[in-house]
Amino acid sequence: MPFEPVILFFALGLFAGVIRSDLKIPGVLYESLSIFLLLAIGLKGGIELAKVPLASVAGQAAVVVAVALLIPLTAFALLRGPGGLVRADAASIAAHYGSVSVVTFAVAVSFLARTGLDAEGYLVVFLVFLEFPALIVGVILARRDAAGTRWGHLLHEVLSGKSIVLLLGGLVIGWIAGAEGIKPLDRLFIDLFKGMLAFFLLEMGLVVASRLGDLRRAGAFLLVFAVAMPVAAGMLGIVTANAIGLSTGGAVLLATLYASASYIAAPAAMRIAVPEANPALSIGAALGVTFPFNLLAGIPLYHWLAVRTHGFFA
Amino acid sequence: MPFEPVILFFALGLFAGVIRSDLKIPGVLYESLSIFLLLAIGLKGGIELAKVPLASVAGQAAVVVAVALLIPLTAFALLRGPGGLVRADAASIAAHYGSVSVVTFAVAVSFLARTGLDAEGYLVVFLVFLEFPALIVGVILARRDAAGTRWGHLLHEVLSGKSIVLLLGGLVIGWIAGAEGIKPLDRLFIDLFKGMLAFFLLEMGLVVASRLGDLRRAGAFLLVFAVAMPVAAGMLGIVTANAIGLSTGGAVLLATLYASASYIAAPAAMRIAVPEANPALSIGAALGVTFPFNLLAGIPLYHWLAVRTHGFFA
Amino acid sequence: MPFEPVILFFALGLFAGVIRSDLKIPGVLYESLSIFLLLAIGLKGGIELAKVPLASVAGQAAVVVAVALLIPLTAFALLRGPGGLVRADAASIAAHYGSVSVVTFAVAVSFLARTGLDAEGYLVVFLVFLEFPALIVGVILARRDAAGTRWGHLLHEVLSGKSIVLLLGGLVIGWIAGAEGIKPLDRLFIDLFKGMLAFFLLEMGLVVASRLGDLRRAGAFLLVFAVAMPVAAGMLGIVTANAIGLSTGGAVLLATLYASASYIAAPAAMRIAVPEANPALSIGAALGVTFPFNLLAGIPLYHWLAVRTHGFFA
Amino acid sequence: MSQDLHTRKLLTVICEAGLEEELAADFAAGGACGYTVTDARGQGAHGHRDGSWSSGANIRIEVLCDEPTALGLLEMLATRYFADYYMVAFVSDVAVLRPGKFQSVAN
Amino acid sequence: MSQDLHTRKLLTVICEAGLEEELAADFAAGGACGYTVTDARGQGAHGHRDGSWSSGANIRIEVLCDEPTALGLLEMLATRYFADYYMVAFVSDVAVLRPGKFQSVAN
Amino acid sequence: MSQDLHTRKLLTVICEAGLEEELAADFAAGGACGYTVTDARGQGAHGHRDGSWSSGANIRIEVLCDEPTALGLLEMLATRYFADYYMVAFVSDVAVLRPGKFQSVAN
Ligand SMILES: Nc1ncnc2c1ncn2[C@@H]1O[C@H](COP(=O)(O)O)[C@@H](O)[C@H]1O
Ligand SMILES: Nc1ncnc2c1ncn2[C@@H]1O[C@H](COP(=O)(O)O)[C@@H](O)[C@H]1O
Ligand SMILES: Nc1ncnc2c1ncn2[C@@H]1O[C@H](COP(=O)(O)O)[C@@H](O)[C@H]1O
Ligand code: NA
Ligand code: NA
Ligand code: NA
Repeated sequence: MPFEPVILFFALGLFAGVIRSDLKIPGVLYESLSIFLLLAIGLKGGIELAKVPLASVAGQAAVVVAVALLIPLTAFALLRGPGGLVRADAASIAAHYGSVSVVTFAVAVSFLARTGLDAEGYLVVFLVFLEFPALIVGVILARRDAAGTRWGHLLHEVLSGKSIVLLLGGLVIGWIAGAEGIKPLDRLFIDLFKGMLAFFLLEMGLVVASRLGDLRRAGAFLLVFAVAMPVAAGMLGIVTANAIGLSTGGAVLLATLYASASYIAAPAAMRIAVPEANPALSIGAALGVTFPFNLLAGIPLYHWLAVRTHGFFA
Repeated sequence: MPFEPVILFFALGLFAGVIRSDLKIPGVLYESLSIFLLLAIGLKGGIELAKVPLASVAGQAAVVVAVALLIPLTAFALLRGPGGLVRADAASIAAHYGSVSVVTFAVAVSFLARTGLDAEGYLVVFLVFLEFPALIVGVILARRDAAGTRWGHLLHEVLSGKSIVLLLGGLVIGWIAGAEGIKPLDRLFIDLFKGMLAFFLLEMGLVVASRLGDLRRAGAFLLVFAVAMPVAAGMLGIVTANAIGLSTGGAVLLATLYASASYIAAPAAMRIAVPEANPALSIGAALGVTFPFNLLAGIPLYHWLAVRTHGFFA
Repeated sequence: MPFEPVILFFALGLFAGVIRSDLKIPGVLYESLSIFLLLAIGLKGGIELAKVPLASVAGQAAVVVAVALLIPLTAFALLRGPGGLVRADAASIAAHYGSVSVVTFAVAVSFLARTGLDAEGYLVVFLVFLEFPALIVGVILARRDAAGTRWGHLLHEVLSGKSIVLLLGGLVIGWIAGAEGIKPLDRLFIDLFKGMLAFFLLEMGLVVASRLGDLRRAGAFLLVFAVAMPVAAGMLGIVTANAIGLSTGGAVLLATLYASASYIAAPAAMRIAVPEANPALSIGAALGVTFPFNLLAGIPLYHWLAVRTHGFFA
Repeated sequence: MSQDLHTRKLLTVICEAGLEEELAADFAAGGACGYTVTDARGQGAHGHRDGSWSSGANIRIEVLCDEPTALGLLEMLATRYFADYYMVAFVSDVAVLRPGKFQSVAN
Repeated sequence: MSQDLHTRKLLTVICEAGLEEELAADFAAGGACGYTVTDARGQGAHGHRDGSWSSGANIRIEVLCDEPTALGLLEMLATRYFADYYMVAFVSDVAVLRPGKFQSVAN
Repeated sequence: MSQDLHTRKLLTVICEAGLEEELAADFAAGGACGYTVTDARGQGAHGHRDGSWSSGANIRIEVLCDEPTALGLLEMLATRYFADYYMVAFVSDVAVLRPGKFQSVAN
């Protein structure tokens, strides 16, 4: 099985955090790197998008987004029923798992590159359109009556969030300028991408280490959920990818998107829309368990499954 | 007309600011990028400067700086007379327009590269020597009696300002080390320049968006001034460039220098030397109108004019 | 004698600081650059380490570390005896000089590259193992009774310090992943290294300028010590390198390691373990005198000595 | 000089960084004429918040205002935020020279 | 509203950045329920500390607590840190709404 | 312990970042023995200053000193800066252990 060295940087950060090293990645560097990664992913997606007919991508995206709504709904049912969580917590966690993690996606792209498997470059479009619908579902699940919710405010919050703006902005710039126009920027946005990702994963390791304490409060059910949910969602992603005719590489990426849990857009949106939910639970699960699980075991697993099942559903 | 994709990053930043996205470029990243750009521009200029006889550049620079003094004087007369501004405001705005914007210059260099037009690389020297004289003119215009002005303090402030130190420092390092000596640094300072500029323009878009409110207080005259002044100054730049025998590309760059308004050195210097001037007016005009105007319309216009008139004055 | 242009950036920073320019490198950029440099040096070392038998390196490292203990012991004797410093100050300064400066090492590597002289790439391992023993020696020297010292706490502090974690972490990642695995990261960690070093040296120049005031309080003996000690330690390094059979390039690097004084790990550790020592003295000497001395004169001198004496001791 | 000094209240709020915009709006609605924010980190009932990461960062907001405004804002915070958000708030006495600058327009 | 306000003490410490973890532990041991840190720079008896560099940076720590805890912490600082470290500490009066949140468990 | 506490004044100034060096000099001239600066952003009579950009950033300066010095500095600020600069200043009471450290040499 191919082995992706950027994972080692995550492990180093985790290690440094666990031994309580005084290594700290400045918050500003974290912000700067995440702006870089979001823009770069958007740009690459936009360049690829320019090569395919928009209509066919739009059709696939509609299916992908519609199917993805199953994820927060299932998550909510599980957490509320067998999990026994209060409504707000179940809804907030469901929103995190229904949305996506951009960095997990980036690691999957890196992983694919090492296996030599190609994937549809325009999948970044799905990334953008998978990020926010689950957040809205989460809020609806949290407030059945929806009386108190300032929907306009919330929609603005979600759609003008920095990850959407940078991904979509990068996408549009890449699409308008094309590979040729972006060429002078390749040195920064393409060549340095992997290194920046490694750096960012070092920081993520430190952040995850600092959130491990939250897990103690999470309870056994949530811990199991945080591993089982991505696996189930990943399998749904592979089935969907096969159904809409994506390549094997595309299936790995879509599985990763479905399996990943948001830790940028979702925490911010849930904190404002469902403040009574306990963020230690959702962030503990998404960041403390699911994120490292996907990096270390999930992505290779989705790869194995995608290769195994390719053509099976066609 | 050639189209420069870095402009799109500016547009994205502007858009994000206008829709009140939570995207924020950390102030530290802004500072770091501006240090990078100033150093890199200086280094490139120094390498080019090493290739030409210093005496001839010095002669040209003397003419360029002397002619440029017309800009703050004209600006002051217009703002004080027809504009009806108080002395301090007119003088401060005049200083902003008499000085130069390094980023506008960098975008013009990028723009030129896309047109395939060459320019004298040593023009960076003019950039350095155009930055500060207008600031001193501005202070003289503000205080006719000049009794209260601590000139020593002010001169130190202006000449030891970070943009002068980094540009001039880069120039000297590039000049001493030469292309060969700088080679191992090319990866950072040359290859990444365009990408860093794109990143910086994203931030500039956000900053400009946050200053748009200032424009409401500016009045119609100042808005017209903020477009007409750069056009007039740009034309003066083309005439001067032709007179001293610069290439067509050189004329575009000199026009851009004359047309651009400072928003780093000038605000800092004016705040200390002419505190009673309202910075919202000068920054609103220079950053809110002239900067985007030059990026989007000014530079292509100066290019068109320079191509059209080349050889005409010779 | 080959001339290393990155030194010019140090000079520029020093100049800017001395003329009291408003140029400031944000603290966060300083932190980010130092994380980058430490990781990159570790990675390069790890890749090289994978190419040689671990046992032979371990043997050499044991000798190198054992001999290096002479440095803090000698320094202490000199500072306490002829220097007349109080015990705590003498011990703390001894620890700074017994430990190493990573950036001085990086400049020596750059310098070597320009001379065309090769060196054993695995010397980074020595760098790691030279950093902390002297800190422990320093604490022992400061407290003969050692009653009050929380050794567990101190050891943790020293071994989990960010420079050890990043150097060792990079070393292990480079060693596991190998040159092939690290390749996609080369763009960041290898290609940009020199430029980042230049940037960092600019900042170091500013920091050194801000510490020059400390020198006034230092006294003549300490100033002489801060030049004589590195020269003596450098010569010890060359002898040791010859004794264990390093190449001429390796001798230059080991001399530089011995000669350099720590200004990251040592100040942090001494502040906690020997708080009654005056940090202005140790940082003033190590950063205000020894660091620039090594950059400007020391490294060329060790190079000259190493070339001259190579084979002499064999 | 000291006879020109007027007493005002300084309300200080330490809370999660994500609330900055909402609080700014609430403060303006409650009659404050301004506010100042600094980035912070810390520890409280909800564990360590080290500021290395957007969701784990705090801010420290100060509002200088007259006493009725300060009390009104504090009550607003207690009603709207204390239950669900990571927040600490306190009020202290300060003396200023330009009392009109920190007088609520609303009250 | 104002009758719900309770008086507490705010201890503010400005010191070299390297002490952050040690002070956090000492404050917890001394009965504090939390603390807040901001990055700072400044000038004092030991010269200019401009924050551009780890060994030259300051922090500003605030601890909101009851009076006995504040005085105990101040005494601890005086004994353990004042002699050897760059440090300034002061205590002021503040009013809070939830007094229990800032009551030492120890005292 | 509390009988060792001495009352001093804390002068806090929030203003545009460009004034840092000038104010430091003015404070020293006015008898202050030190000061502490943190970066800030905020909103006041002159609109929003978000700190993302050098000309749009604020700082928050604290000076711990005796009462005459504090009042003298405040008056200096009022005369020299209030009219033209973005600035807010206030004074509060604090208690310290080492009164000599915050006693003006000048006064
Ligand atoms: N006793 C305290 N003193 C100072 N700051 C506190 C205190 N308690 C909490 N804080 C700050 O307020 C934030 C939120 O507090 P909490 O809601 O108690 O977790 C913490 O992260 C601290 O920055
Ligand atoms: N009088 C003062 N007012 C405000 N802050 C001070 C004062 N004296 C010292 N400081 C701060 O405390 C730090 C350490 O002070 P010192 O130990 O006196 O050098 C300084 O770097 C300043 O940030
Ligand atoms: N009422 C207030 N409370 C707290 N901070 C304020 C207040 N008014 C102004 N400020 C701060 O002082 C800066 C300058 O104020 P101004 O001159 O009123 O624009 C603002 O950017 C705020 O950071
Ligand atoms: Na998902
Ligand atoms: Na101009
Ligand atoms: Na050494």
